[in-house]
This record gives sequence, C-alpha cells and structure tokens, in this order.
Amino acid sequence: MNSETLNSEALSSETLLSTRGLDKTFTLHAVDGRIIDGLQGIDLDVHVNEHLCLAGLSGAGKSSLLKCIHRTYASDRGAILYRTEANVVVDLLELADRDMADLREREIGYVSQFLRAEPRRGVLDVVTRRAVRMGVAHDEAADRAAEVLRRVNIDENLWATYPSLLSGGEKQRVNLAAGLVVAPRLVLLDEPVSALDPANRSAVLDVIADLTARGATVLSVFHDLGAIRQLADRVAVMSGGRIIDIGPAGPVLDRGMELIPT
Amino acid sequence: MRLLELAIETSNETARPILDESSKREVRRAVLTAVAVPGYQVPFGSREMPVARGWGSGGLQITLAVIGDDDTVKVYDQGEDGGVNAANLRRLIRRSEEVETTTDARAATIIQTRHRVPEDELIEDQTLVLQVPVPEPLRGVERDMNELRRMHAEGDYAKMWVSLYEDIVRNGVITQTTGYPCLVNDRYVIATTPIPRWDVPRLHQAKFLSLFGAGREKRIYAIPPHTDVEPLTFTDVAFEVEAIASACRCGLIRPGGERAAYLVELPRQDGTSEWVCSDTDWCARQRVDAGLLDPTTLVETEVEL
Amino acid sequence: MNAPNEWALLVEGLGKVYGPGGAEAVPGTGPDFGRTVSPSTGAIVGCWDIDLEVVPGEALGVIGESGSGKSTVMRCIAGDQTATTGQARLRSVDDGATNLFDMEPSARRALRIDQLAVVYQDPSEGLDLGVSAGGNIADRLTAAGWRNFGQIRARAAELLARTEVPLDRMDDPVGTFSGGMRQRVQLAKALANRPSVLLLDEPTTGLDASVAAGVLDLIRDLLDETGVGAVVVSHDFNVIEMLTRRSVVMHHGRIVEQGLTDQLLEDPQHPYSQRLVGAARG
Amino acid sequence: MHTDTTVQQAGPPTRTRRSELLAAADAALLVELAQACLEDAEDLELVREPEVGMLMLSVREPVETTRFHLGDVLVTQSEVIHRGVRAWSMRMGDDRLASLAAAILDAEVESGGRYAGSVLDLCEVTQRRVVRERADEWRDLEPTIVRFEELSE
Amino acid sequence: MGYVAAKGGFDAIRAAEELVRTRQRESRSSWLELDQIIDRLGYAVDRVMGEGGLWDPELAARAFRQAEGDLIEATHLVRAHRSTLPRFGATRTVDADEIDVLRRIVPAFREPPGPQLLGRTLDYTGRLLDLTPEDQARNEAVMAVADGLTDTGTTEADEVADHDIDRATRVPGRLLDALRSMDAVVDRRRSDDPDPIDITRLPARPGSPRSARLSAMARAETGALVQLWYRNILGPDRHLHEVTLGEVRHGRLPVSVEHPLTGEPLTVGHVRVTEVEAIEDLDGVDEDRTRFDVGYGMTFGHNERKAIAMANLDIALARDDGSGPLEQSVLLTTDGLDASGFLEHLKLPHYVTFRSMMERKSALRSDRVRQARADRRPVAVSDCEVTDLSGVGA
Repeated sequence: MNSETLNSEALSSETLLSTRGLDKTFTLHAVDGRIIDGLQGIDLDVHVNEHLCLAGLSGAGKSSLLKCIHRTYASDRGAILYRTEANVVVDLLELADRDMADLREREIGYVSQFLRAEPRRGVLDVVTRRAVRMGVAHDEAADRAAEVLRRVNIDENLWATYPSLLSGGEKQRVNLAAGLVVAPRLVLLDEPVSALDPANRSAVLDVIADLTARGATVLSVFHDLGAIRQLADRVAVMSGGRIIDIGPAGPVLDRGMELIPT
Repeated sequence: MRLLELAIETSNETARPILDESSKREVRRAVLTAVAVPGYQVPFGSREMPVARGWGSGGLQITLAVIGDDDTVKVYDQGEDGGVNAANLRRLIRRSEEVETTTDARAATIIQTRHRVPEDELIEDQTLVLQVPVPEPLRGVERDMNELRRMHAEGDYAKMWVSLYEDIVRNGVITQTTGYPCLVNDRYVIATTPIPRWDVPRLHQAKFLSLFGAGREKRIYAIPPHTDVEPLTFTDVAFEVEAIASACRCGLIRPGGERAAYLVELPRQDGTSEWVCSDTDWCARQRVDAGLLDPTTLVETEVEL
Repeated sequence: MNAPNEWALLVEGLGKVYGPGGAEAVPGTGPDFGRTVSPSTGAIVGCWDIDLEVVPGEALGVIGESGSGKSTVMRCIAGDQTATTGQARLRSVDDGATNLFDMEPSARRALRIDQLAVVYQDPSEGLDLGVSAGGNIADRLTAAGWRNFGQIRARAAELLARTEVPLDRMDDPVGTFSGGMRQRVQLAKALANRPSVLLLDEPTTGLDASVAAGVLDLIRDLLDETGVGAVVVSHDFNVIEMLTRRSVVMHHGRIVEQGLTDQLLEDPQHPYSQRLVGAARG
Repeated sequence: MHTDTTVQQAGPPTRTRRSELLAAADAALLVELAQACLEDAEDLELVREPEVGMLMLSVREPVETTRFHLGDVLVTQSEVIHRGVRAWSMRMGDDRLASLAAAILDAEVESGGRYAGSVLDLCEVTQRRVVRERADEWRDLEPTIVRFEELSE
Repeated sequence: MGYVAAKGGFDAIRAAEELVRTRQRESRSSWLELDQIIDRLGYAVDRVMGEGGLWDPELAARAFRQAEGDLIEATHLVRAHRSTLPRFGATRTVDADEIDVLRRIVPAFREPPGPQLLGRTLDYTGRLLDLTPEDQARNEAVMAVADGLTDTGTTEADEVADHDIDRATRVPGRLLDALRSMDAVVDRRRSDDPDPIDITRLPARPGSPRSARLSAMARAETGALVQLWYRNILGPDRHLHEVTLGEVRHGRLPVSVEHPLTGEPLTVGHVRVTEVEAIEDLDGVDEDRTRFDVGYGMTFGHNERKAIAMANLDIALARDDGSGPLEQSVLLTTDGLDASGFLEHLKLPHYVTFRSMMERKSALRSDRVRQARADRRPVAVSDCEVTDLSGVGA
C-alpha cells in the first residue's frame, strides 16, 4: 500500500476527504458504446467532523459522487484523497481492491436507501452481526444493536423478524441501524429517509445528527430540503455532474433554491 | 536301434512336476520380495494348477516353490486334515514332490492351510502357507484397482476406518467376521484371508513365517517372524474374537474354561447344536493327554495314496 | 493503515488446455476471438493467464457463465485436474515456497485432508452418499490420524451442530438427506481439519431459493468465524455479493475484469461484464 | 523375410528349406526312412532329446505396428549327431518320434549318407503335396468370392 | 505324531473320482477318437485352444473329451498342462499382414481392395435344425466319403504354376492401409518397438501396456468378452460405440523360428487365427473428429464373435487411455478360469468362516448390543477379548 500513500501534508489538517478533478462517464457497450456523462471535474473538500450535504435535482450526479467515493462506481480520472485514522493520506482510486475493502469495513460506511441483509436472519441479529464484523465483542454488539434499533423506532416485537418481511420504511431504518451501529469515520448517506413517515423520519434524523456529535464526518444526499436544513453544516449544489455552488448551508440554500428539490 | 523305442525312452512325459522349475524360482522371488516388504501384495505370474483357481492354487504354488527335501508338510482346511480340499492338495503335493506329510502341526515345517491358524503355538522355522481367495483388504470399500493401488501406496486407509466407524454406529459392535483387516508393520493393511478373528492375534509378533498366496488374483504377501500385526480398531473399542458360547463335544473347552480353542457348530435338525474343536488333530492330542482317548484307536498320520 | 496482508493462496499464470498443443493452442482463443477452441490445434483452452490471490479470512469471487472456465480454475487449484501451466501456492505449505502443481500427486492429495478443502456443487463429489453424515466426517478425521471412536464422534457432532445438521440425523446415510442438508454436511466435512483455504464451487446452485439462502448464511458465518481464505465460484451474483468483497469476471477462459464485488455488479466496465450483469439484473 | 512351405524353388532345397519340408512331411514316411538310416549307421547321439514345449507366438499388429503375444504353440524339437553331423528339427505338436526322425534325416543329407537321395525325394513329394493341398483349398474357396455384375452398355 | 481322521474325506474323493472314470471308460457308446473331435467339433476345439492360450488341436480335443464337453473345464486342463511344459522361447515375430486367408469380408465397403471371400460359412444361410433320420444321414456321409476317394478331383502341382497370382489374392492387403492412403484414419503407428508383456508370467493389471490387453483378450472366455461388449453397448456401462468392421478374417499364420544351425528363419507350421479390424468414429473433445480410428482383435482358431468383441474393446480402451473402469474389466474379469474357479470355490467347506458369521449374528441379537445400538455407543460382546493362547496347545 506504500505506493498509494501520500504525504499527509497533501491534505490540510481540517480536510478528511478531497476529490480532485474527478470525472465519471458511463460507457454503454450494449448501446453502440454510447457514453453518458456522470461527473465532470469534481473538486470537493469534506472537512473533519462536518456534515456536508449534496444538493441538486435528480440526475445531477449526487449519488454517483457518493458511489465514486465508495468505489462502487469506477471513476475515470482524478483523485480522491482521504486521511485515514492512522493519519495517512491515500488516494482511494489508487488503492488496491483489498485495501479499499478493508477501509470500507473499518472507516468508510455507505448507507443507501435499500436494505441488503442476509435472508433468514432476524433484525437484531443482522444489526448485531454488523457490529461483530467491525470488531465489537458479541455481547456488546448486541447491546449496541438493541440501542440503535430503539433509537430508529424499530419495535422490539420485530427484532426476531426477517427483514424481508418488514415494510419499506422499517427496512430503511433497519438498514440505517446496521450502517450506524458502529459509526464509521466517514459516513456516506444516500437518501436514507426517503420512505419514512414524519414520526420515524424525525427519529432517524436525530440519529444522523448524533453522528457528527460523536465525531464522525458525514457526506449525504437527501431528497428533501428539510433534512438538509436540519443537518447540514455545509451544502454543495450539483448540476449536470458538476458542483456549481458550495458553502455554509444557509446561504447556499438561499442562493440556489431552484436547483434543490423541495 | 529302434527309433520308436528311442523316442519313448527319451520321452519327457513321465513324472512331470505340476510346477516347472523356472516357475518355482519365480514364485520364490516373489516370496522374498513379500518377506522384505511385509504386508505388501507382490504381483506374480501365477500359473494354472491342476486345481481350480480359488481352490488353493496360490497356496499350492507357494508350497511347491518353497518345499525342500527335508520338509514335512501338513495340509489342512477348516482345521481338518481330512477335508476334501486338504486331502486332494496333499495328494497333489506328494505326487509332485517327494516329501513327508503329517497331520501334527508341531512336526510340520510347512503348513498349508485354508481358513485356520493351528491351535498349536508355532515356532521359528515353521512356515504357514495360507490360501487366499481375495487378497485385497479394501475391496469392500473400493473396487477401482488404480484407486486401490493409490490407497496402499499412500497408506490412505481412511475408507477402511470409515467402514469400521459405520459398522459400530449401525450395529453397536464391529460385525466384520473373518479376514479381519490388519495393519502390518505399521505400513500396509492386509486381508488376513478368511481366518476367524480368533486366529488374528496369533499373527502378531509370531515366531513363524506366514505366506499368503492368491492364485487367481496373482499376488503373494507375507508376515515375517516377529512382525507387528494389528487389527484395525479404534483406541477406545477393543478388538474381540469369537466368543466361546458353548461347551465342545470333546469336553475340554467350555465358556470361561481354562483351555480355549476355536469351535465349530454341528447343527441338528431340531435347532439344537453340538460343538467341536475346529482343529481336529490338536483336539485328538488334547484328549489323549487328558486321558479321554485311547491313542491306539487313532489312525496314524500317513495316508496312502 | 495496517501492514499488508499475506496471501493464504496465490495463483499465477494458471492455464489449462484440453487436447493437443499446450501453449501453442492458445493464440486465437479468448474473449477477443470469442472462442475457446484453438483454431490451430482444435484443443479447448479451458483457462489461461489466471492470477488470483486470497488472504486469510477473505473470500474471492469468480463470476462467469457456464463454460467461462471458472470451474476449470477451481479444479486445477484443487488438484482434480492437471494444470497445463502456472503456479499455485499455499502459505500453509512450505510458507508458500512450493508450487502445488509441481508436487507429487500423493502429496497433492494429502493437502485435501487439512490444507485445501473443496465444497462441490454436487454433494456426491465431496461426500460418500452411502455413508452416514458422521462417517463422512470420520473419513477426514481418520485420514488425519484420529483413532479414538469417542473423540471422532464428538468432533463430528460438533461440526454437524455448527453446520446446523440435526444431530438425530448424524448416523443416517447422507444419501437420504435433502440437497441443502447434504451441502451442510459437505461444509462440515470440508472444515473438519481446519483447512487454510476453502474452495467453493457453486455451493448453492441447484438448491431451492430458501434452502440456498440458509446455506449461504451458514457459509458466510463460517468464513467469518474460521478465518479461512476462500475462493467462491458461482454464476449467481447473489451468492458472490453475499460472500465476497472482491471478484473476478471470467469469459472464454480469461479474466476480463476484476475489482470490488459491488463495483463489478453496479458499474461493470468490460462489455462482457455489462452484458452478464445486465442479463441477470435487468 | 516371410518364408512359406508353398514357395517353389528350383534345384535341391537349402538346408533351412529342407527343415521346413521335413517339418511338414508325413510322419510315417519320416519314421520309416529314419529307421533305415539308423540301421545303416548306428552312431546316433542325442544332443537334445525330443522335447515337447511351447513357443510364444509373437504377432505384429497393424494399428500401432507393435508386437503382442497371441498365445503359445505346442512344438517338439530334437537335436542329434548322426554320421558325425549335427542336425536339428522342430515339428508342430507333440510329435517326438517324427521330430527325432526329421533330425536324423537332415543329418543324413548333410553327411551325404546312403539315403540322402531318398530324403530329398521325400522333400520333393512333400513340396508337391503342400502346393497341391493349398491349390485344392483355393479351388474350393475361390467360388465363395462375392462378385457383382456391373450393368454396362 | 499326529492323529488323523482323514480317511473319510479321502476315501469319498476317490469313490467320487471312480464314478467319473467308470462312466468315461465304460460308456455304452463307442470311444470318441481325437480326430473325430478335431474334424467334427472344430469350433469347440478352437475355443479351447484360444481360451487355453495354447495351439495344439490334439491336446485341446483330448481335454474336451476328458472334460465331457465342458469347455471351461477343458480350458483349465489345457492351462494346467501348460504349467508343466517348458517354454523354448518366442517365435520370430509374424506380421499380421501375412495371414493366408480362408475367409475375408470387409463390411465397410461394397468392393474393397482384395476379395470379399465368404469362405466356409453358414452366416448367410437360414439355419434349421437338420432332422434327417440318423441312418439316412450316416449313409449319405459314407457315400460322400466314397465319392471323394474315387474322384481324384485334386489339382496337379503343374496346374498351379501360376502361383503368385494366387498368393496376391490369398494374402490381400488390409483395409487399414487403404484407409491410411485415403487419410481417413488417425495414424497410431509407433516408431519404437516396445517388448510385449507376457501375461502368463506377469499379471496384467490396469495401467498395463496395450500388448497385455491384447493378450488378455486373446485368451479371454468367449462368452465373457461377448457379454462385456454387449453390456457396454446396450447396458448401463456405456463405454463402447458400435463400430463398423473393416476386416473380418479367418486364415493361417506361419509359425516361424530361427534355424539354430543355419541361422535362417524357417516355418515349422501354421496356426489358424481370426482377425478383425474395427473402425471407430471419434467424437471426443480431444480427438480428431475428421478421422476414424481402428481397433484390433485376433485370437486362435475360428472365433469371429470373440475377435469382433476384442477389436471393439481394443479401440474403446485406446480411447480412454487406461483411465476408466473398462480396462480393469477387460484385464481382470474376462478370464474364464478365474471367474469359474472363484465361483466354484464357493462349493468348498466354509464352516469355519460361517461359524464366525453366526457368532456375529447372535452378538447382534444380544440385549447388550441392542442397548448399545440404541445408545449409539460401542460395546464388547466377548468375555475373552484377546485370549492369551500361550501354552494352551502344549
């Protein structure tokens, strides 16, 4: 991994993650090799312990950016610099697959709106096992799982139920619980509350708000302005695969209302 | 000079041994190899004998090959010198080679046998020749010969162990009856011909040489004197021999008695049975010693042909 | 970041040609030519130029359609087939100094006892169906020198309990078991002597969906618990997605793409990978 | 080279060819003639008593052009010194008397004995018989050849 | 001094033998002459020679008569007799091309190079059991012989001077060579000349070279080889394709040795053999799909069934290269003596082993073992597990 580590000075001390000139296109080989633009020249700094929301209309490239950072998407060019817990700066795009996988397991979490849980496991089990896999002893993991499930309003009656039998909203909350039972250093949130009713939505937003309070850094995509207003320290507005505005949440939101869904 | 007389006079027709000299040498070479690698099945160019394959042709070839002028031969089958197969083989050996025969295991230097080891304790310089119908101990668990060869070469006897494990699981005891598989010299597993389990412990660290001949399968193997022969058993499941369940007709053997011998059953039509010693010559001598039998009523060893 | 992990299994330049010609059969085959049959010799190039690396506790996926060569790769590593060229090394064998392909066949087979275990799609390849579940495990244990009946039974029971085979079926012939249960016994047998690497060839293919899910769950847990390095060959993306973090995609006997499993499934780059994923997910 | 008892040759047969013919000759005629030879010169010494044994028949098959053993053939061979000349014979089957006789007759010719001419006559008779038998056989076999009549203009 | 009660068994054997001898000597019918058997029961004689692995019609006829028509017993007698005979060595290698044909058919072509020579056969004739009254048939036979004596229908040697033409027809080229010229077969001719295996001296085991397989099949029991063929064509084993026959020949091969005094080769006589070439359609992945391959069969005497089965098995074995179970079946289960001897050994006394089996049966029925079985734990049945036997017999 040495070849991929950079001088820790490559990032300023307040920056956890920085994308530099990040491009992403999709080549559709099945459609005459048609190329669709995704991201173009994304330069974005995410500060330590901030909650940065990506805002913009559907198709602006918000999710793509999260996935490129998580390496679920393969970027075309550019760099994604990340300062690890050990204070080493690495370019995530240059990282070997296995090292990226390790980093994902320990530091960089991605929580989508969809639940992907092992079938035939109870809810509590699913969340507990996630914590165990991240190095928490089993009993403590179970305690933490119970706690986070309570916080996202999953009724204890459902804890033994298979996630596949839950409603869409319940699934989303279980997914979030699993993703956050051991908070990663960098949390990538991709529309985590899209299917929630107001009461549950509020509970989940509280949990998310708590992430930064506990020291995590959050880069998120929400489909509604309310969540952004409640959570974001800063907002980056995207359009056509570019970042067109970035700054403290209030002013940015005021400037660019037409580019942000309500 | 009459040509006809000359031709008859020089005829090589008369007194032809049933195994020619070069064949005997070849069998002896195989025997030597077998002794050098205890338990290893040595392939040899088994010849056709005047008895059918499966009727002792392998044992017969060994006996004829190793026999010397000074040897005294005992041939018995099921422990019985007068059994039909034993009598026939003894006659063939005597016709082919000029040797003495006896029924007394103690007096014999070569004992050809089927299914039994003598009750007498054999000593150094005695050779036991066992007739083997199926020399492959693993045949019950594997048929493919290439695979069998591999298993022996690699000492891979897991399948055999599994069959013993399964036996205990299904039956509570090991039900393998005769020909119990034994590990020789900590290397090769052999089939102990179909001798009863009763006889198996006598092969372990025996003073005598055991030679196993399988004529149909064309293999010879050996247990040299003072060789470890261990029946395959789990460390926590004892190897057991056939129980003595009844007293024998000769009156010498009974359950828990001080003498022991392998008994065979003589059933009667009504479902009851009598029991007798399988080793008849040994039994007769025991009875004479015990004063139960008048030796003069017995036929002496030599049987005219 | 921590020190680089040391591989448990390393495969380099593995190639397998069925039929005449050896390496000479290779030109003109592969994804670029859309064929595995050599135009020069008529031989079939099962796989070529295959590099793989697995660290302890890691599962690597091998994805591809049937005929893509993925099972050939696995069988060459397992020793069921003879590789035409290349190397395979296990950390647990001579600290990786020995190329398994150079080993004597007998030594190679002995690896299967406690170093390199295989779970086949068809349980009859890994199990003796006429033998009980316990007996199948006893096979591995006795091969490794176990000779105490009670201990063998205890260990077999422990393994079967772990793989969720009801203990009251322990003494029944595996042939009387359902497909899912057979697969669990196969797993128990494979893990009996704590191998360092486990090869899984379509381990849930052919099972009912719900049964497959259970077996998959079990495999995932076992991989987590035992720290065994694993290669998972499957045409089923759900299996790969659930068990592996990294994968390779095979086509016409070559690796056409490799990467993080979720990236291969969500943003495949190679035209073939796109077609494959599109067909399965579209 | 392949040799064959049916091949006709000009002039008196070579010694090897003579052995072939004596191997094929009628046993009774051989014995009668050999008896006469012995009465003429009673110096017979048996180098090798007539012995019945086997020869492994080695065949080269056409597919791989490799050899295999088809089986054994029973033969009888003898070797004698008669009239100071060493001679040998081999005949098919268990035929000790005729084999011994054939060896004696070979020596008789080789040593220029009184009956040399008779032996050569016997060879000639045998030669003619063998050729004739084979021709007879072919005469019987030849009609069993399948022949298709082609229709043609 | 030992004691024996052996006379019972021995006397019984002798009495049993006497019953056989008496019937053989004192039968009401007349003595069966060897030449009668050789002339009139030729196929039986050929089978005994082939399966006995020893060419000598007279010995085979003798064995057949002594065995009272039991072919396997006759084969056994011939084989056991073989064991007593010295072997002088091997003949000079005879090329199979030297066969002097008595019959030759080529099913693969309408008009092959060389003749379609039917020879002496009823293959193409409806066969009905001939129910001509005995007396009439015998008279006809006697008349025919008388005719033969008066009609000197023999050809004079002079008339067959044109001998070479005859020779070309009687020793026709083989179809295999024609197929090679057409480039229709894979060429398996080897440039090395490995020494053949003598299966009568070295046991043939899987992995043996082809020479061992050919020898084993040449000696195999005809019924066993035919059955192995049939079961593999139609039965569950499926190792064989049906072939097209290239050559089916019956003819004579010379027995040739080196003259010890002149050093030149000579022919001491002939053996009759049946020879078959079987043309196989190759369809394996690593096989040449554009060509055929050929299997080979040859056995002593006239026995086309066996030679055809052998040729088809030969090509099947060549194709799976000793990797399959077929080789083991061919080498180890087709010998008539092995199979029948093993089967018949079941007639020998087995009461020692049976008693051991009975003992386990009663052990399994005992309460202690029943309970152990229920508890899934092992148990000892015998009270004398490993008895110390020292001193018992003294």
